[in-house]
Amino acid sequence: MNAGAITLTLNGKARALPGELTLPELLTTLGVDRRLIAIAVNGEIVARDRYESVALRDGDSVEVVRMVGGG
Amino acid sequence: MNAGAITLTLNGKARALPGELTLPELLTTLGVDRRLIAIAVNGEIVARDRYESVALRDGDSVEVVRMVGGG
Amino acid sequence: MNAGAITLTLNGKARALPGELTLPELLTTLGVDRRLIAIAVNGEIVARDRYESVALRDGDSVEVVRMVGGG
Amino acid sequence: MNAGAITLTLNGKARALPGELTLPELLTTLGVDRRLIAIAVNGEIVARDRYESVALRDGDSVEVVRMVGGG
Amino acid sequence: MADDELTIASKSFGSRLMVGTGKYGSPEACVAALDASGAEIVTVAIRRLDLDNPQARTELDYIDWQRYTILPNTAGCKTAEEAVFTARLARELTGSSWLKLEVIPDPRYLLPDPIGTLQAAETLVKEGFVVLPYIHADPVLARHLEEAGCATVMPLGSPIGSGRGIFTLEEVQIIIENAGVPVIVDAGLGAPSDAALALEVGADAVLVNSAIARAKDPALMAESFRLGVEAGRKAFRAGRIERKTEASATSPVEGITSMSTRG
Amino acid sequence: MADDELTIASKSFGSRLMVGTGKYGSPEACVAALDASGAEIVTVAIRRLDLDNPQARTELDYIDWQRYTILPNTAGCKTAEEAVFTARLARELTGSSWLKLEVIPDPRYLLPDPIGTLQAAETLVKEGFVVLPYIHADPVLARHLEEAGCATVMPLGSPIGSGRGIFTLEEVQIIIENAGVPVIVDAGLGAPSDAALALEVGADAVLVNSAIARAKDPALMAESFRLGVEAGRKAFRAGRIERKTEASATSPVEGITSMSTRG
Amino acid sequence: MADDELTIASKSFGSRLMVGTGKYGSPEACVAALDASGAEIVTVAIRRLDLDNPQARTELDYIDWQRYTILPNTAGCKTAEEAVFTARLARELTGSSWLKLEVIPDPRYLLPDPIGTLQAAETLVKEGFVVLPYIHADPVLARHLEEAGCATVMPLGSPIGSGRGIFTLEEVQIIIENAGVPVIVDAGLGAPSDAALALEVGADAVLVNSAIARAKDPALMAESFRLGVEAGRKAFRAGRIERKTEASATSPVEGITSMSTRG
Amino acid sequence: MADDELTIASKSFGSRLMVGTGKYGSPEACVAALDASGAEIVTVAIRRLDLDNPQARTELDYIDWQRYTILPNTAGCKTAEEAVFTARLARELTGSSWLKLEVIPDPRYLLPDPIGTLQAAETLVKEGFVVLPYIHADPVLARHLEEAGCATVMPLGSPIGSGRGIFTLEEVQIIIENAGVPVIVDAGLGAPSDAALALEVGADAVLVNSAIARAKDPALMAESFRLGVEAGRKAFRAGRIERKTEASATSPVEGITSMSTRG
Repeated sequence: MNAGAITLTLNGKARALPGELTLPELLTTLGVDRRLIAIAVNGEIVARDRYESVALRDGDSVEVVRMVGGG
Repeated sequence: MNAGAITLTLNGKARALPGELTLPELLTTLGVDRRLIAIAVNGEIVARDRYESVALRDGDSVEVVRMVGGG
Repeated sequence: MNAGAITLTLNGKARALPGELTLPELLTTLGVDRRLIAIAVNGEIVARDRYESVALRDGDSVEVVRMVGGG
Repeated sequence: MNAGAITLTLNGKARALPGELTLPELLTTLGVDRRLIAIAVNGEIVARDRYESVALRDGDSVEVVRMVGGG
Repeated sequence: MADDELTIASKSFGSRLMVGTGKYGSPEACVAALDASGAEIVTVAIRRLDLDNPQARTELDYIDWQRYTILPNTAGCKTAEEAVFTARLARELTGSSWLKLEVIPDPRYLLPDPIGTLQAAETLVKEGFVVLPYIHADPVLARHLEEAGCATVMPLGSPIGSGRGIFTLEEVQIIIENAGVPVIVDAGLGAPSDAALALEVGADAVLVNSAIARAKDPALMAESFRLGVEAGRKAFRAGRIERKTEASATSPVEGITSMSTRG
Repeated sequence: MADDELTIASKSFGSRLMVGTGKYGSPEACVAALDASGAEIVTVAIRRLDLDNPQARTELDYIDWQRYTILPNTAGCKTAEEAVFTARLARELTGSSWLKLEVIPDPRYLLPDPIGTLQAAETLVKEGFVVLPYIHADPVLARHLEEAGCATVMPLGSPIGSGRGIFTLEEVQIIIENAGVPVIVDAGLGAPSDAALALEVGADAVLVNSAIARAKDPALMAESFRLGVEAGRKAFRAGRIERKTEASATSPVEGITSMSTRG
Repeated sequence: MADDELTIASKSFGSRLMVGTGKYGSPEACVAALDASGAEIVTVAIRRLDLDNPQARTELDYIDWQRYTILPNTAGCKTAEEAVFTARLARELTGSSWLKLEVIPDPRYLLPDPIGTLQAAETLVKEGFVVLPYIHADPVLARHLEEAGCATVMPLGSPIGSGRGIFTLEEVQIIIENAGVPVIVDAGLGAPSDAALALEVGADAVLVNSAIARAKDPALMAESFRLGVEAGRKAFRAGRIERKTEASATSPVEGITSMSTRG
Repeated sequence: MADDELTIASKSFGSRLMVGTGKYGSPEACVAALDASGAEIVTVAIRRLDLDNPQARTELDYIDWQRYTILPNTAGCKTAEEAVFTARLARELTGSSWLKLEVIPDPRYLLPDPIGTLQAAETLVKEGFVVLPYIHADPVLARHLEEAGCATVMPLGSPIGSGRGIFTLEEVQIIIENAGVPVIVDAGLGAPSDAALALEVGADAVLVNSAIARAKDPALMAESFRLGVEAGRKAFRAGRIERKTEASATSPVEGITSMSTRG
């Protein structure tokens, strides 16, 4: 993909990355097991079977959530 | 005013009247003391100082309310 | 035993009997199963194994009680 | 009165006194205003008008009480 | 106690007891009770004039309205729309924009509708009404109404006319803790102890109708509530003691006498 | 309300609030609170005079005793024997035979001993005392004490000084229903709503100490209790409404207006 | 839970629910309810045999007494003397010295006499009875009865058969805090939540009769009480949370997601 | 009791106790408690993955999810919009459309927003969610939510985690009386007696988290709640006795023996 460095907002924190990448590439980079999470990009939920189609660009905001104990 | 007989809905009940009339004429006909009431015609409140300008026509709905004991 | 007629108070009611008798005789007369009861004569509890020794005389008061449902 | 030294128990505490004395003498010695108190000697209440008749001897126990705030 | 007035929409009142005018046995009983209550704010309802008998007098004709701030209600309205309509009629009638807002769809427990009440309140505030909404004792709803510009909130103690007291005490206390407008406990109070309790926990006022109107002696009960409200308010200001699990002696624990005999 | 006096042992009182004199922050606070309370009966305790400082003044020296019926208690006594002894001292001190009888073996909750209290009451009644016994809210015990000749019964609301109100309300109501002597709720009242409630259910009077003495502003709290007691008594006489499960409208259910438009 | 037995007078029980045998609609209902309750201690009353019909069977004839510890009561006795007499008859009848002591002079609320109960208890303990006295929830009285040698104390929750639950909860908790013998809450329990509550605050057992016998389905209600008692006991052992005024989130307050859009 | 199942959105459950998974001291404690509770519906929260430690395990990884219906909540959401967003993430995560809807603007008492909750519910129902909304115990609001298509209503007993029990009992009973969907009492339950009470008055289920998770022995407390819920449900079905003011003897009032001596 594009060679220019980008900055994403991941779970509310800025994170610099070397260049644009797909969602699966991001998850691999982060070491995240995609079976246990859900993802929203720029406030839109991304269905699990559509991860491959999502390219992340500079300024994108990504939320990665999981289940935790709660009442 | 117009000579034809009309029917008004007064406080929810139909009432036949000999012809069109103004609001003050209606109050006089009914024997109502206008100091103690408020009026709506066809769902619109009529300010006390505008009674004279209201001509009632066949099919009009008039609500005449007063204060009563309440909590 | 003695031949004269007597009156006992049985559970609060007067009962005439042909003559003095022992407690077991009274129970037999009344048709009472002694296994299910306790007895007081003149306000004193009579132990089950002492029934035979109790002779009832005119004016004696006998209480015959049993268990019933209670809370 | 008698010249020998005595010990009284006054409100639970031992107190040595030079010799036997009457109740009024004790009160004077203690600086107590007799109008505001009640007295028991050896567990017996002493009426106010009988103070003069009470002679205190060695070993006597004297309670001097007053009113205080209470609920 | 000129320094302890109740202020609603910039208007100050010495009394913290508001009373209703419904359900009295006679006009005289109503007038006597209002008088004995010391109330300065009095609620009324809006109803159709009986056109078959338009001159008929009601209890309200016996009241000296110079003495009271009149507070018309929208009782009987089941929707926000009906309440707004009735409110406008009420303003036309009374010449005052004060309004006790009631939106009550439920005929059995007469519980108010949070959604409809908020909608109506928003409309009426924009139209310049001084809105005192009758609400369930829901602290978040109370906050919405305050933000919508209501002059007070009026959480219910228990269902209207039930006389069951304040079964929403815990929630009312949370409302009070958070409120920036006066909190008036309305509905369900049965006796002056209920009113006193409301004031003690910091409510600014109470509104009472049935408990007075349906008492055996309404004027005496009105006086009782007046006293109860004063008692509760003064106790609030006086700072009550904490509740403790254990006892705490009121008489000194030292210096207890003993019937000691000779040593 | 000269026709609504409280009568104890043939002596009549206009006030139904009795107050204690313990635990005030200062003598002035005590005097001001007694004054504000309107009380006519005031309790005191009996303690040893401090012989090291026999002229020391106490709060009681500041009180105008002409105004009050003094009611000495036997607080601190753990047995009937001690209570009888203290009672006799109290009579000698005060010149009055009125006595608030307390026999309290338990230091933690300060709960009274039914057995010891009854024994002491029997003795003291025979000696001519006017006995007002402090008791657990036990209706059968109350009956025993009445039969023993006590002038009142004084069931507790909750532990002394706890401020928890009347957690014995149900039992107190049974005592009132059966009693032939005045019933005075004593101990545990925390605020005027508690006092009002006691009177509303028919108690003849209440006795309050800690809730006044330990309030932030004792005189204002005393006034609050005075008002609360009056409120409760008047409400009792005025006949409160019944409690109902469902609501009952205070505004008419007929004649509700409608925003009907042209037919 | 062999390690959590109830021990009364050296006899151990797995169940903490005692049941009465009065007021059932039929003997079959009684037997089924006893069975479903899991109770091991069962109360009975002592009454005159009907001499006009001495062979008549009662519900008790349907019960397998091998399964239960029988606990005769002295219900109906108004004085200590009557209770002692009935206790002796009961021992003769049952061959057991266990006794639920009731001295109840009051027919309306069936409240026990503290004085008479203590007198009878003292006599019966000397005669070797295992005495379980039914008492008002008076902590000092409970202490007297324990000192007199009673095997338990049985404070009432509310009047017998009233189904009002434990309106003496505060006092019962004080009794439990001080008691050296098992505390059994008796009378007035209306539903298993009442029983659970008693056990949760540390009562050792409860005794239930009317709430089961007069339920629409006594056997199902008996099972409910069995479960409620187990629930309450286990909760007591499990250590309940404290009550707090404010909330405390159950879901984490950190890491809340946000629908942030492009920066 | 296969004939007494709880049905929510056409899915049937044998257990009427739902449990949360928050606030446990350890994953093992959580798993043991879930097991002991007998629950079939289990709530979870949705939170950001810790990207600095994305493999970290949580208590949820220890749970066998085959056994439970998972119920994600929207805890932490202050607005309808946030809740809808979180709901969609939750559905993506769990593959299930069941949702416990929470819209809570207030951090102190964690009380839900009636307006925001209704808005979010309307949106989510349209999107096919099975919505179980957490609400204040407001009967009119409950009716709105039912009309909006919610699968249940979940009125609060008292603030989340407070352990204060059901201080909204009166309102909850009105909700139950009117509801056409299951009523689940959520939040504030402190002990099994609270849960039993909810079921006894007709609630269909309860949801418990803090009272179990923060108990000294969570698994034992979970078992207690399981028993308490069963007790309450069975008592509801068994038909409890009415509450009465006066007593009603459980032993026969006739046939009482007398120690009569010779006539």
